[in-house]
Amino acid sequence: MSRQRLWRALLVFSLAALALSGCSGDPSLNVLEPSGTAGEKQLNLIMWSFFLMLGVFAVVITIFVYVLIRFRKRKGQDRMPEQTHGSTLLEIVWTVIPIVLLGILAVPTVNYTFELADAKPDEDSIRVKVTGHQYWWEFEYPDLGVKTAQELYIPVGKKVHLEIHGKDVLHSFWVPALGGKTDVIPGRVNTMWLDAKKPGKYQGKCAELCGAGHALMDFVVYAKEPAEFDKWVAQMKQPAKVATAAQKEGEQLFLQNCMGCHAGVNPKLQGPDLSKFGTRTTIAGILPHTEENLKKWLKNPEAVKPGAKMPKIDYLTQEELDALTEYLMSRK
Amino acid sequence: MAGHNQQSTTNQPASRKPEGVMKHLISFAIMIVLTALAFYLVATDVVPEGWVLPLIIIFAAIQVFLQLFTFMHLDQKGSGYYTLFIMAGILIAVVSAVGIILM
Amino acid sequence: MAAHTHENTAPQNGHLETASLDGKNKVLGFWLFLGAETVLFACLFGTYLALRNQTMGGPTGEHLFDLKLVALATAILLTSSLTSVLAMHAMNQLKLKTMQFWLGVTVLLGLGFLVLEIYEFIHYVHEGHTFMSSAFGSSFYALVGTHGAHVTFGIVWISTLMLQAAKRGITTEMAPKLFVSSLYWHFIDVVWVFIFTLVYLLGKVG
Amino acid sequence: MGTLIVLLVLALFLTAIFTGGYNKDFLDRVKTSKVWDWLTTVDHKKIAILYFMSGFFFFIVGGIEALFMRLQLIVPHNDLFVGDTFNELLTMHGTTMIFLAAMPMIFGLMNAIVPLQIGARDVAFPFVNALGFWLFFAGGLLLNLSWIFGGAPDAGWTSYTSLALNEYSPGPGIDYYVLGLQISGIGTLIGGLNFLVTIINLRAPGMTYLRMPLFTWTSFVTSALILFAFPALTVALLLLMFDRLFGANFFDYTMGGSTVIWQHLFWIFGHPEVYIVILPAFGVMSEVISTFSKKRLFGYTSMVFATVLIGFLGFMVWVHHMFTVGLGPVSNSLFAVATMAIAVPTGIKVFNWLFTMWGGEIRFTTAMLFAVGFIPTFVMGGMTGVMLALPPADYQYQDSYFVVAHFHYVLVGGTVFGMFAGAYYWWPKMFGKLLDEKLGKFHFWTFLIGFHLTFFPQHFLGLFGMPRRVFTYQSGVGLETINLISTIGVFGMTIGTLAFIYNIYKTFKVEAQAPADPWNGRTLEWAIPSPPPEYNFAQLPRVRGLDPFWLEKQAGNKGMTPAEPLGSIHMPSPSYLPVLMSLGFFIAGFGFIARGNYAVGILGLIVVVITMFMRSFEQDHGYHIEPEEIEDANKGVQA
Ligand code: HEA
Ligand code: HEA
Ligand code: HEC
Ligand code: CUA
Ligand SMILES: [Cu+2]
Repeated sequence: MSRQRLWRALLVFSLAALALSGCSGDPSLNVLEPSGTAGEKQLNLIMWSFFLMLGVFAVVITIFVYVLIRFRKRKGQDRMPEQTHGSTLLEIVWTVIPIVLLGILAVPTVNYTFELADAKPDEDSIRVKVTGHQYWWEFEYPDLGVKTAQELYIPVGKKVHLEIHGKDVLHSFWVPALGGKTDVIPGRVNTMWLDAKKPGKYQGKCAELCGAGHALMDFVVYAKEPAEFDKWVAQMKQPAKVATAAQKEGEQLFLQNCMGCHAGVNPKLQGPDLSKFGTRTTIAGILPHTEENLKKWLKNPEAVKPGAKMPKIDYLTQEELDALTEYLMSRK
Repeated sequence: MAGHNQQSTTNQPASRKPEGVMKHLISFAIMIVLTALAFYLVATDVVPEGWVLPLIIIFAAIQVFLQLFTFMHLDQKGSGYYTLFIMAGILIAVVSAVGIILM
Repeated sequence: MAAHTHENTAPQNGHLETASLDGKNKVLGFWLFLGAETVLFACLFGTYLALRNQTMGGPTGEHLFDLKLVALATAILLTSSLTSVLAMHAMNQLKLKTMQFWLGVTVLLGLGFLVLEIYEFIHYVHEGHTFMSSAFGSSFYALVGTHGAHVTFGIVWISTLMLQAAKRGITTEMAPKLFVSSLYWHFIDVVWVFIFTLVYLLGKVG
Repeated sequence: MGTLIVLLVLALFLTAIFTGGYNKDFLDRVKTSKVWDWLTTVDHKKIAILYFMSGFFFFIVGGIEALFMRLQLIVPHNDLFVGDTFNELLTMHGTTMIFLAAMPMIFGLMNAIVPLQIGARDVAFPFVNALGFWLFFAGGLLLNLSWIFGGAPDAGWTSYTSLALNEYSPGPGIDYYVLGLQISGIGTLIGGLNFLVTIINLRAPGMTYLRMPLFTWTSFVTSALILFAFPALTVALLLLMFDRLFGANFFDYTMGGSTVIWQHLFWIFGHPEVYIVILPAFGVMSEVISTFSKKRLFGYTSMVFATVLIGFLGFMVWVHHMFTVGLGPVSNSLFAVATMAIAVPTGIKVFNWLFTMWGGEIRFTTAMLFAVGFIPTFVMGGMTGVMLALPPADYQYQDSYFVVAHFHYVLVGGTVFGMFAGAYYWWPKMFGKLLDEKLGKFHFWTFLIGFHLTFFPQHFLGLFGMPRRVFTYQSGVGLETINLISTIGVFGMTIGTLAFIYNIYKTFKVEAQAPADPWNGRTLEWAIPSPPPEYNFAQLPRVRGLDPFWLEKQAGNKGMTPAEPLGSIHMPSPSYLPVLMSLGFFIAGFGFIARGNYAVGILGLIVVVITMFMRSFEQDHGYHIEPEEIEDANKGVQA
């Protein structure tokens, strides 16, 4: 029968899909391989509910398959089935059991909901003020006096307390491998906490449609051992020096062309803080941090990130561009 | 919804006596008094501050009740559906409005 | 049942508006519509109450609202609700003239209310409280203005029906239309009860 | 001003033609033409066809948009549709599918079947019914015109502020969304109201509530949901229009507004909306499963109560779309529990379907295949729904492809399967022809496999960190294969849909008329010819129990026992006012979108007001069909 073959094909297809997807997924971006307490709690609940659902689904599908095979009309058969009205007992069973199951599921749910909402910073937690902009992320450590963009550094093992601000449209702060997301809402301050248990690089995403560049509003979270984190903080506080002549020229160009946005003068036209740009590993959160890419970005930001709010810097001569790039890369 | 007897509205012969104007006049008088009282409570300090809001909301609710059940004839026989749907509307309205205000 | 929509025999007494199937449908349909309107106004109330303190430095409700004016407007609208009921009363007794009289009074009172409201709005605009000045302004005018628009529509509607009734008299076809418009008018009054309570009085309470 | 003059001249010209001042012959030809007949019809069966066919048309439009999105996502760093273009596609896809495809197809089936199932000759307000359709159509047209004039909306079907405000979406795109949906929303609202009154007031003698077929019941509850949910959308759209066109500040936080209010208003409407589109599908399933199992529906009463309960709870859970907004653990927990509660009545339905088949004699017609395919598919979607309802877990799922997978399992696996099942089941009743079963089965299998291939892998996309509404994704983090598979699956659905289109085409060319009762049906619609005469029932039937037609057949009767003597039947007359009024709304909407030229908008509103007056003063007593005519037309077939 072709019907049976089709059924089998369907089964194979879905199993193949499952297998293919089951073995991929990257630890830097994976909800199923969390590296932080919040993510672990969430995964717990996900797995919990998943297995519960799997159990219920198994029951449904067993009855389903049995019924379809057992009670299908066979050739030449013309039977009059009994016109049953129902069965009070059965109906009570399938009302009460789900209620009980959901009740059981509700307990850890409510517990975790309150645990995750408890975002008060304690003694030695790190506080970070996160601001979402179209289409980049600003990170400020009010207790440490450090400000950066696109890359969030956190010490391993410490609770990171985030205070999430918004200025333009909604965004959502999401680091899948560390913990769930919290919306960035203009005119409202949200809080959340997370931590990293392992040092590493974790990918962050903007998870709320925020315009043309939404797909590329990425950021990176670097979890460092506490000592390394302190080193990073110290470096960030150290003003970068201007050494070569080219860098001097670059500085001049920067002051003339870029300060309006990149020094936070104009709140409506704000760009990332670039005073330590040389320490970065990405440009605009998405391109690898190379001179070539920097030039590509400067010449046409919109080509890299649709909708980017930075104008094209295509009026500079080749030397000027080189100088500017060198200057920016030297800001360590 | 299923609990209602469908016969009541579909086959209801219109056979009631026209009711007296009196009833309407009385409920009108009550409405005026409630309104006046509400304004009075707000304009003066006769009751403690925390009480004013609950009180005037209760007054408003009574007025609505009067409008619905006398002026709008929900007290008449065969109004089951009207009452059902308007009450469902009010319930959903209250849940939604309170949700928006509190969250 | 469905076959007898065209019957035109008015009952001797009782309720003309639901004497025909068409009438029954209309009245029921209109009640359902009022259920929907309840939710609509609830959303506007919710929005207003959530935003009413966002004056952005402009005048507050406490500063703006003039309770005397509101009390007058309330009295007018409440009375019009009564006259509307009296008109229905006359209708069910097939007294065309009386009905037209009370409907006329209702329309006039409605107009009076509108005039007061417009006067009030003009006054507010002079005080710097406009639709665009703040979220408070927007939500205030959206709520009270939507109510005002309902009043306006009600006035036009009832006047139209008076015209029709003058031509056609009180028939089983006219009765549900008239009845339904009076329901609408009462509903407007119900909404106003909440407006004066939750907008004006609450604005004064703080 | 120029536009206004042109329009006025045009309007005068048309008036001249239609009042016969210009050419009387032409007028006569118009009035007797088929097109005029369809434009002015108030017959629920014709309106049903209009609804269903335009819904299906928009389904193809939305499907092509989906196809384009999946093509963009077939490989990472693709550049077919990027940035705003992709956002336009996804917004229009979601909006079109929900408002212009799913709902009209549902309304199509409701219009075709509900009056027949309750033994009525028409709906309560035929005029309003026609108006509802034309308003929906005008709104849908307006929305889709945005592709040509000025760019489509691009802030998602949820159109969250402040992205949807002027400052961040300066073009007219969102205005099309606001006004298009407002107009079609009014149409939907009055449509729902009409069905409520119809079901309450026009049931045939003996058709008590607990004898109503489940499709009628679900239509009833869906209509009630429409009645109470759409006003919230109306307000949301109104406020957004004020913000965008008239400088108000509801959602602009710099002026004290709040973007969260939009979310509340949208979801107070939006959550009931998803039950609006699923409940009628549940109804179809109940009818189809019972008919093709040759059994009475198992646990009928509990099915009815479950439906009502789902509808009621639907209003109490909207915050589950806002778990990440930061409303606090108390409201998140409350709404989580309320959301989970909906699984219980839904489960009751699922098990009742299974046990309806238990002990039956299952015939796998195409309609039944869709119903059978529906069960595991929908249950999977429901299960992921419950997983989403847990706030801490939802912090991970929210706005990721996991959510996309969830809602396509319920919307496509639920609603669309339901509409297809309904189409195959009731096609003979609607069109008088039977759809081809072979093609139908091909349609089912390709669509089912394509569907699972597309959406099953998307669960993993979400879990592996892919947000939704993105036009591209990184390579090298395990997302490529899954996206590729997902895109391949769409071709299965496309082939299936093409087979359906071909099936329709082929069916129209077939001569053979469908019999009155091709499936050995149980409910009243099968007791009258296919397609039914314009008055449906020559004599209203007397209903003696649940599944009335089945009962009569079991008792050995040929048809229903009439509840009244043969008499003259009153019919409403056709009217061109619904089209005209909708045209007025359309012009008004268009005028307000073309900012700075509100003259056109006002002209449109004037047309609306004039038509309203025309309607108010109109004295239309319809016409009558006499018993002789009925007997002539109805020879042999008993009602
Ligand atoms: C037809 C439409 C439809 C239907 C029926 C549902 C049904 C459900 N939905 Fe879904 N949902 C959508 C359409 C739908 N949804 C859409 C469109 C969105 C996204 C909107 C957007 O953001 O764009 C969404 C999003 C959405 C979210 C928000 C996700 C997010 O954005 O983060 C949530 C969260 O709670 C949710 C939950 C549920 C639940 C609990 C059900 C329940 O009703 C499901 C109940 C059914 C079952 C559970 C299966 C059968 C039951 C049994 C066999 C009994 C035994 C079961 C148990 C004991 C568990 N849905
Ligand atoms: C009832 C509702 C419904 C239906 C039926 C569908 C059907 C489909 N949807 Fe759905 N979808 C939504 C409602 C629906 N969707 C909503 C509400 C959203 C959210 C939007 C938002 O985020 O704002 C969404 C979002 C959405 C996304 C996520 C976009 C994103 O977040 O970036 C994707 C991606 O894969 C997708 C894919 C599909 C596919 C492949 C189908 C397929 O099932 C479609 C199958 C149909 C066809 C393939 C048509 C066949 C065409 C032909 C036969 C014509 C061929 C002829 C020519 C080419 C001339 N949809
Ligand atoms: C009108 C404002 C504006 C001006 C002028 C401007 N920028 Fe920018 N710039 C931005 C914004 C906004 C971003 C963030 C874009 C994004 O990621 O979406 C940005 C991003 C950048 C980045 C990437 C930052 C990061 O965190 O990775 C660099 C480098 C940069 N700009 C350099 C320059 C230079 C050099 C100039 C002058 C020659 C300049 N910009 C002028 C607004 C501006
Ligand atoms: Cu920011 Cu999406
Ligand atoms: Cu929902």
